[in-house]
Parts: sequence; C-alpha cells; structure tokens
Amino acid sequence: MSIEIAPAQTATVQQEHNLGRIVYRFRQTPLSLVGLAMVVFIVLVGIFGPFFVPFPEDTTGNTRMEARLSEPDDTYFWGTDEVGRDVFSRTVVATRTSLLIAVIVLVIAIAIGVPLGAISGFMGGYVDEAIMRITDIFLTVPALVLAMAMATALGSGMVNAMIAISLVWWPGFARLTRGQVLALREQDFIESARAVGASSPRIIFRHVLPNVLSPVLIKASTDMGFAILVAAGLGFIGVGVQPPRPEWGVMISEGRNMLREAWWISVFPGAAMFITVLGFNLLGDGLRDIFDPRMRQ
Amino acid sequence: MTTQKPLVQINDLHLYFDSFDGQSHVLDGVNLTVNRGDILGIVGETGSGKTMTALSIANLMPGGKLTGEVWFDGENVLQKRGADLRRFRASRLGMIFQNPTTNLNPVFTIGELLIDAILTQQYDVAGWQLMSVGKWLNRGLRKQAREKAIELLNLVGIPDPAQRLSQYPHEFSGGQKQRVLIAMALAGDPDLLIADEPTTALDVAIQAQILRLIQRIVEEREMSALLITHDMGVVAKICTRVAVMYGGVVVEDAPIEAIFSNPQHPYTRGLLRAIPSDEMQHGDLQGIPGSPPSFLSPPSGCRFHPRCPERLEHCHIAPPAVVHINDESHSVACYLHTDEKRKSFARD
Amino acid sequence: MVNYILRRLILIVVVLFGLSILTFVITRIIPADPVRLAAGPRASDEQVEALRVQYGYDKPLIEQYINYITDVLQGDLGSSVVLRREVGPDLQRFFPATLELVIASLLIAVAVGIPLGLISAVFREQWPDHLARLLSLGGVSLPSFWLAIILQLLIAFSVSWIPITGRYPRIATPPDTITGMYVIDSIFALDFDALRTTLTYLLLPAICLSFGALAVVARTVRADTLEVLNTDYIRTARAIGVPEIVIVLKYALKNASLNTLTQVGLFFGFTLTGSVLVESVFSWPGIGTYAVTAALNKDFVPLMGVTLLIGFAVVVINLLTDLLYGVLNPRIRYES
Amino acid sequence: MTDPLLEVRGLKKYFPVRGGPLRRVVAYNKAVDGIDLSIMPGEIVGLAGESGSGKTTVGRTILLLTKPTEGKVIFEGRDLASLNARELNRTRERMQIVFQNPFSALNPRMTVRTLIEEPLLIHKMGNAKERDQRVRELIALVGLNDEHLNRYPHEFSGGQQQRIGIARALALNPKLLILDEPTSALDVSVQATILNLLLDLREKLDLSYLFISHDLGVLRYICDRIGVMYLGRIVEMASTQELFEKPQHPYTISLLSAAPRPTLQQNRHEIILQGEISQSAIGQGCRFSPRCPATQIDTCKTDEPSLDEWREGHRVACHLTHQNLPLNIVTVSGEIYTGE
Repeated sequence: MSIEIAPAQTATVQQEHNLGRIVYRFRQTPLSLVGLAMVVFIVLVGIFGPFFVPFPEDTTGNTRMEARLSEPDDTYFWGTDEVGRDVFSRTVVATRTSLLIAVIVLVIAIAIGVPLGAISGFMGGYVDEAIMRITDIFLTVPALVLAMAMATALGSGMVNAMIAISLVWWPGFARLTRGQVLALREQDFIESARAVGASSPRIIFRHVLPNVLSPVLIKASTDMGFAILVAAGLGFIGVGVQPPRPEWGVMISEGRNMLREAWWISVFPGAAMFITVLGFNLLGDGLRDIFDPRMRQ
Repeated sequence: MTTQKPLVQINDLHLYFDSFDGQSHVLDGVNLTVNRGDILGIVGETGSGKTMTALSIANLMPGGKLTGEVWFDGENVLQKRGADLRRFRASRLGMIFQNPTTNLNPVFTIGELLIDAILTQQYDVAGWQLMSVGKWLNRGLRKQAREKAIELLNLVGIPDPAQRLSQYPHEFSGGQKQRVLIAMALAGDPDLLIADEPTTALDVAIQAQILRLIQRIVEEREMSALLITHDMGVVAKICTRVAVMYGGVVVEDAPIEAIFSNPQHPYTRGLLRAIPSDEMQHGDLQGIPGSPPSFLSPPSGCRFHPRCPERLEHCHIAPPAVVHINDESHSVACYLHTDEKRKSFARD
Repeated sequence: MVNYILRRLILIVVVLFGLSILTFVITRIIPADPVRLAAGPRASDEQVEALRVQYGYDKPLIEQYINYITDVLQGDLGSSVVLRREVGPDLQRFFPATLELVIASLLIAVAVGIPLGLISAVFREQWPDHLARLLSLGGVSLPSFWLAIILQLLIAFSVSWIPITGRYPRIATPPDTITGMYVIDSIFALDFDALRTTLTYLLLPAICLSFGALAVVARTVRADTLEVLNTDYIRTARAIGVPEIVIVLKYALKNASLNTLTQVGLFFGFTLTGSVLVESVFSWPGIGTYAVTAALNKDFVPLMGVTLLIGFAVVVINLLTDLLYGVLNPRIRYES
Repeated sequence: MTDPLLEVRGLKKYFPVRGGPLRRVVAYNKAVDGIDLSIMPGEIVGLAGESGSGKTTVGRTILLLTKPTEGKVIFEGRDLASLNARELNRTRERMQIVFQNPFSALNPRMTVRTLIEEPLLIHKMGNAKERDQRVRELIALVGLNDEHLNRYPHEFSGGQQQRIGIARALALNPKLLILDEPTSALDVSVQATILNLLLDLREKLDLSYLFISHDLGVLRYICDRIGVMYLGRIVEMASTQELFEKPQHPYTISLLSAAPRPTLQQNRHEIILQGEISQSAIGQGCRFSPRCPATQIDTCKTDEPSLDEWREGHRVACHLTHQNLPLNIVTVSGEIYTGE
C-alpha cells in the first residue's frame, strides 16, 4: 500500500550484546532515564497501589453521597466525584486496569504479528504478498475507529475492548518483523546455517527470531503508551471499560460535565494517564535511539 | 624543492575518543610532512589511524579530542573555526572518499552538486545564495559556474558533460561517480588533494583508470596529493613518497624507491612480505602473527612490539624515537636504528 | 511510472475489497444480533424473523455479501436504524468538517514539527534536543480528549472570543457550500467575516488535534535528519566547504523531507484517530461525532460507513503520497 | 587419471527481473550463463572476476543455496539434482562454504562453541562429549584455543572470526570448501596467515577448494588452476603458471596488466579497459566485445565465442585466439601488445 520502507540495513546484527554497553549508552540519554524512572514508578503503583489506597471500596461500586464533589483535602487527596467516590483511590486502581489492558493487548498483538511477519518475510512470494495485503487492510483504518466498531459489535466491556484493540494492533508488529527478517535474510549467517543443513524452522527460531527481539521490544515500549491512550479513548466514548470499574477514560468522561464545579474529577486521572504515557514514550524513544543503527554516530 | 617550506606539516597529533570501554587513544603522536609536488601515500591496516590523520588536515574529525598542530602553508588548521575553516576547506583542499555511491547526494542532480561546489569554492558566496531561492537570484553567477562545471567534467573524462549535468547520481556508474567527486574536489583549485581509499570500492580496471586520472591531474595542476590506502600495489603505482602507519603512529616515512628496495621498519618489511607477488611459492608468504593493537589498552613502548619478529628486550618500555637514516628523506621509528640505545642495552 | 501507478491502483482495489469484507464480517458474523438490536427490545421472535427476511439477513453469507458490496458500489451505504436516515448523505454532509479539521491540524503539525525535528537533530543530545523531544513526546502523550477538556476549561475562563464548542454560530448561516469546508468556501465567497468566524471556531480543536501528529512528524524528521547528517555525502559537502546552514536546510532537509513524506499517510491516520475523540468533545459536526453517537447507540450501519470512508480516505492519501514521492525522488525504482 | 571431485556442466543461474503492474518477470539477470568447471581431489581451483561477473553466484549455486536455472552439478560422481532431500543433506556434509565477511557469517547471538557445534547437532553427530571433543579439535586446528569457545563473535578480530568461520565449515569433515573471497575483508598481514592456514589444512585434511576472488595476486599464490569470469562466463581457464605467463584472452591480459603490483617494476604493458561491466552487453556476439581493447573482427560482433582448448589444459573463449590472429592492443605507454 504505502511505499515499502527499506528495512534498516543489518538492523539487528550489530546490536550490542553487552548489557553494560546498553546501560552506558542509556545513561548518556537523560530523557530515557527519566522515562525509565517514570515507568518503574507507574508499574509499582499499578502492582502495589491498589493495596494501599485510602478508599478501596470506592472502586467497586461504593458511593458516598454525603461527600460528593468534595474539593481535594487531607481526606480526599484529589477530591471526590459526583457520587462521592475518592478520585485518588480510583485513579490509582485505574492504573492497574490500564497497564493490564495494554500489556495483554501487546502480548496478543506480538503473538499474532511477530510469527506472521516472520513467515511473511522468510517465505516471500505469494505467502508474503497475502499476509502483507491483510496487514494493509487493517492498517488502513485507524486503530481507534476499528476498535470502536469491533467493541460496538462485540459489546462494551474490558475484555471486548482488549480483543478489539489487539485485533487492530498486530499488523504493526507483523510489518516490523517482516522488515527485520528481510534484512536478516540477506545476512550471511542465515546462508551459513542453510549451508550446514539447518532446517527452515531451526533457522527461523534459532537464527532469525532472537535477532528480531530487540526492535519488537522497543516498539512494544512505545506502543504501551499508545495502547493505553486507545483503551482510554474507548472508555471515554463509552464503549470500553464499563463503570463502576475505575478507568481513566471513563473517569475523565464522567467529570467532563462537572468541569466548572469540580475540575479535579477529570484533571487528575488525565494527568496520571499523561504521566504514564509520557514515561513509556520517553523510554521507548530512548531505546529506539540506542538500538537504531541509523542513528549511530 | 628542498628549500621550499612543506605544504603540510603535522606535529605530534594525538586523538582520543571516549567510549563505554574507556578512552581510546587513536592517534599517538603523528608527525608527517607533505611536500609540494608530492603524492604521499599513507599506508596502513584497518585502524592504523590513516583516515583520522587525513581528516585532521581538513579539521573534519567526527568528534573526539584532538591535540597537536596541523600546519598548512603556514596556518594552523586546527585553530580554524567557522567561516575561516570553511573557506580554507573550500579553497585549499579537495577530498575524495572510498565509496563513490554514498558520497553523492542522491536527490540532487550532478549539475546542482557541482555548481554548489563551484560557487562555494570559487566565489565564496553567502549561504542563502546556494539555497533554492538563490537559484533565481544568481542566474549570472550560476551560468558561469555551469560553464566551469562542464569544464571540470571534461577534465575528469566524462563524455557529454553538458547533458549529464541534469542527471542524477544513480544514472552514473561507479567509476563515473568517482570522477564526478574528483571534479567536485577540484572545483576550488585546491593545493592538496586528499584521496581516502579512492579505488577500494572499484574493480581493477576502473581502479587503474581512476589512479591514472589522479596522477595526471596532480601533475597538470601542480598540486600535491595525499593518498590513503591499504594496498601497497596502489602506492607503487602513483606515489612519490610513502608513510607507513601502525597503531596511530607513523613508523616509517620514505621515498617510494626506498620503501620497496630498502624498507627499514619490521612492520614495513612484514607488510611487504605479506603481499603475494609474482615469484612466490606456497609457503613464501608470511603473515604478521597476532592482531592489530587495541586502542583502549595499546601495547606499551613501541605499539608494534607484540607482533614484531625482530623485537628487542626493551621495545616494550618506551616508544622509539624517530631517526633519519641515509639522508633526511628516510625516517623510521624503531629501536633497531637507534644505535646508541642498542649498544647500551647490549652491554647490560 | 505508468506501471508503478497501475500497480498502486491494483493494490488499492485489493485493499478496498478486503476492507469491505472486514466491515461485512464485523456487522454480520459478530455475536451480537444486529437484527434483534434493530428490532428493539420488545419485538417478538416473529417480528425479528420478519425483519431478518426484510433485511436479507436470512440469505447465505455469500449472497449477503454480494448484495452488500453491490449496494456499496452504488453509493448506498444503508440506513441508520436509530436515526432512520440514509448513511451516505450523512457522511457526505459530515466528512468535509472532519477533513477541514484534520487538514488544519496537519498543517499546524508540519509547520511546528519540522523545525522541532530539525532543531533536535542539529543539536543532538544537547539541551535544545532534550527540550524539543520533551515537547513533542509530551504532546503525543497527552490524551487528546483530556487536553480538549482542559483547554475548554481554561479558554472558557480567560479568552472570550474563542468559542469552545461547535463549528459555526448556531444562529448564523455558514458560507455557501461548495466544498463543505468553511475556510475554503468563505474564501471562495470572499466573505472574510465568515472566514474569521470559521477560523476562531477551528482554532481550538485544530491545535488540540495537532499535538499527536506533531510529535510523530518531529520524531520522523529528527531521525531522518540525523541519518542524513551522518551520511558520506554530507561529509563530502562539508569537506568542500559548503556552509553548515546550506547543509542543514538544503542538503539534509531535502533528503529528510522525502523520507518524512512517505509517512504522511501515517500522520493522516493518526490525526483521523484523534479527530474522533476531539470532535466529540468540541461538538464538531464531523464523522467522528457521528461515529461516536452511532457507537453509543449500537448503530452498526453508520459505523461501518465511517470505517469504509476513513479506510478509503487513508488509501487515497497513501496513493497520493506514493505518487508524489515517485515524482520527487529521482532514485525510486518503480520496478523492483 | 582419477575422477574429478566436483564437476559442473553448463551451469546457468538467471535471476528474474520483475516489472509491470503485476510484477511479472520481464527480463533475466544472467548472473551465471553456462559454466563448465571441474575440481580434482586435492586441487585448488580459482575463480577470478570483477564484481558483477557472477563468481559468487557460481559458488552458491554449486552448494544449491540457490537452485540452478540449468546445468548439472556432479559431486563425487553423483548428480545433485537426482538426490532426495536426505541424500542431499548427507552431501552437504561434504561440501561447505566460507564467506567473505566473517562477522556477518556468524550469528552474533551465538557463542563460538555453539557456532562450531551447530553443524554437528544438525547432523546428529556423536553425543555431547564427543561433540565437545570435536569442537576443541576444530578450534585448535584453526589456530585458536579452548578459552575462545565461550566468547561471542564480536569479541574477535576479523582474522580470528574468519578462523572461526573455517572451523565451522570444517566441522562436518567436508571434502570440498567453497571459499568466497575469504580474505578480502581482512588486512593483508592477516590475509597472509589465513592463506597459509588454508594451504596447511589442505595438506592435513586432504581438501579441495574452489577459491573465489577478485585479487589475482592471491589467486596466483594459492591456486593450482584459475578460471577468469566475465559476465557469467568463463573466458579463460588454465593452470596458474600458464595463465600468468601466457594469458590469451584480452580481458585476462588487461586485468593482469592493470592489477596493482607491490613492486617498483611496474608493468610496461599496462592496458586500461574503458567502460564498465554491464548486463546489456549480453546478446549478439562476444559479451566482452564492447570493452575489448584488441582489434576486433566481424565475428566478434556476431557470434559468442566458445571456451575451446587453445593448448593442452588452456582454454580460451576468444575468436582471435581461435583463428590465430594477433591481438593488437594499444597499451598506456603507446606500444602495441600482440600477445606474443
């Protein structure tokens, strides 16, 4: 469909094999360090946060009408919403929801996309042509729109949202993997493996896939942020995660009409989401810089 | 000739790079002279520092810390900055590099590239005049430059130059691209042509064409040239002098005849013995055992001593001084030739 | 070149065909029963069955698909069950608004993103680079719908002349429809009041929407410029004394922008995605708002119409990009 | 006379060039266009040529890394095309390849041990202990030692990497090695050690080589016989001494005259070929004729010369030689070279 961007030459082969080198390079890019710190913090919040929030019951349907629309204070750090639920507790618990959705989406997308891309690049010919046209079709429609259509068709809810997003996410990985494999296929060590009699599965699993891993992980890092955004977008529209389970998009949507009276309902979950996505983006951008041989000096 | 001041004089050049593994000491006190009219070959293996030495003459280092002096016709190049440096590069130096395909910008026509080269080098125009807007404002200047471009393409042996100006680099063959690059390098009537492995990417027949072209041009235009190569055969073909580099140091520097007939440094000798020549039988060829030195932890003393077949006991202690043998024109950095020291150690 | 165009066109047909299958599959095979939904909760089984026959849903899938594609090819995208309107004319009405918004924000993204990317590349790993990257990464990390809400909040309190919702005053009549894009229409009509009004309405959503694409543009330009600045031909240009400003703004920018151009389709898709959410916050009467409403009402037919339309738009943009790239890049090898 | 170890007859490899909207095959790139070649046991045969001459494709086609378009590859008396997959795999053990760029030929994520062991594993040879024994043997054979086994390729210098590549190729005890420019990525001082290693290994292991290179000096040093390729064909084939002393084909003569020689005695008869190698020259007549420096006859433009025996063991594909005509090549110095 679009012009095939030439696979980065010898993309993976010259990668660093030494963790120390990666750390050294990483340390030279302060922004990615910041990103890493943010990601670590967010992940910790996602895992352990729910155990320490002041009002865990507010995330499972409890309401507290007497405290509705409280301004941020010592009890309700980030205020309460229309039905008196603690925005802080809900935002923290929503972190876990978003991370979970994004991780599962990416795992599914990688599980579908990477093998398909590898097959496509390795086999070439009609198989390649067919797989690439299918990815073209999925890439034609923006993820959110297609996910919206699918979520609508499948019915709203967290699981369906995840399935919907995964189904539109794999083509990116298929494309990436295919490009990498095409570049790898030109490498002599693949030829060498064939010369000593290695079978195709052996070549794919022992020689090709391990060398494709790093670019896939880098993409996954950046995509974490985008997947979170899309999931929240679905929630915001109302076809994603359903209340009362706290989710950033849903929370922003709920606070939207109260903006003038109670700005905190929308602002804090949005800010939390912003920090999370930014963290993953900074990290991914830094990793890309380290690993992308195009950018080497 | 001898009374004239040299065109380029490099004094005690050191170059350091910082990396994860620590600091690498890539040039370790390079001293080198290019006399007027010379075609000086710098020979050495991968990582001997020959390219870095050449780039330092243009002050075109890709980063790193550089100390020392590079005198070009009485000016210290390493102290030049900004417009001054640019003007120097434009008017005094021409450079060509190894791979002609990657050295031509693929999205501009040969004409555009050449005209820009001529304009910067000959008229020293302001930046905006080279930009697309400038095209419409400098028609006269550009027309002149175009004439000159055709002249240059003729000079480097490209047929139909006027037509070919409007073609893109990919429409030229490898040898032709290298010719175009030579034309660009000549645009400013430079005094020194630096050619960094100009024929390594080319086939034998094309290589011969290009070498002959360089030789002819240097002679006709009374220039000097610096030819960087790893190939002693290329050196033998057109150079008048040779500097042999090893591990970031010039180990031997001599006229072409002396290098082949009377090589003095064990490394030079090893290099010559490692090249298959006509009369060799199986077993005659001798490699130099071991690997090139690491710049992170270079060998102490003479950097060649771990691989040297004629190593003396004290070679690892301190780097040898440069001594002249026979006459001033042949110098070598090796303890085999520092007589006093040899005697004193022999007594111990 | 002719071969190249032909090949692109064939691929387009293939992709659009695939897209139609995809939308068809979503509407017909997915678990939720569209007929029951359409019939409403109180409909009896008989009524649903009757409706099923009426819609042709009782026929074999192949036949259903053939009917579907025949309709689509004739411009008939079906009718919305909820709105009781035909989808085709609705899309025709709403799409120019979306297009106008997307184009406006892409212009902003390019105008800001390219310099940002260039600065980043030239000052790599120095503070201007860090700042530019932080800005662009920050931009792409901002949830567009949240940013929209915040902007509405801030503007509502401070700047009175910037409207925070809608596309044109309710009480006023928009300029005569020629393209459906008010900016262009008002210029055609030489109606500069209308133009001003249009632009004030466009300002906020366009800025809001531009952030995402801006970051992608900046990142692409940065990466491409860095790559180009490291090439041998740039070193050659430096060696012959070409001024640094020419190297960056002429030599590197042309190469880098050609690479960036190949990604315009990506930016377009990116912006369209954001547009769905931003439109709904700003009550912008485009296909985004239309789609969101349909999604909330579980109204498949308009949703599929939007999907097809967007897919088609992206395909066309990609084609145009490819052709432009082919024209601009002397090196492109159409045949390989 | 013994039977040849390898015999190649009429080998052709055409790569399709696709074009048009449907990516149909519109032309062929005739990388290898009809080659006959034989290698006797213990022999080193060289293949010389510029880039674009097809010499690398010959090597890969012999190993069936790409399928030949036409022609036969007969190894140890058996036509490879007639073998089934299992027999072919058995044959692979006896024919191996060493690549030009040692770093790209070694999977960067494998240790040297794994790299050398992999062929043994694939062919299910021995148990773990025996394999370990064999790996140690091989690494010693190429002049490295046990402590190198646990490192990764990037920790080695180019010469050492090539030694590892050779050890890997030798793991299965092959009879024939195809050496594809094995030293052209290396420094000359290292190249010499690798060339000597290869000569040693031939003696020790009774190997035969097909040595592909553009470097005539290297070929002269190591080969018993040399074929010179131009645009997918062998234009001259003779024993090394014969080829260098009595070159007959104008292409060989020009190549030899223009090759840089590391001595002060430069060739008096330097001939500089004009133009560059191009597929478009394949068609009517001799494919070298557009660049041929010799005085040509009409047949040169109309008929493709065959590779015929000129004298015993020396075959040439040139009409002038076939008809005993003088070459008349003008050298750089202005003299006329007639081919003696």
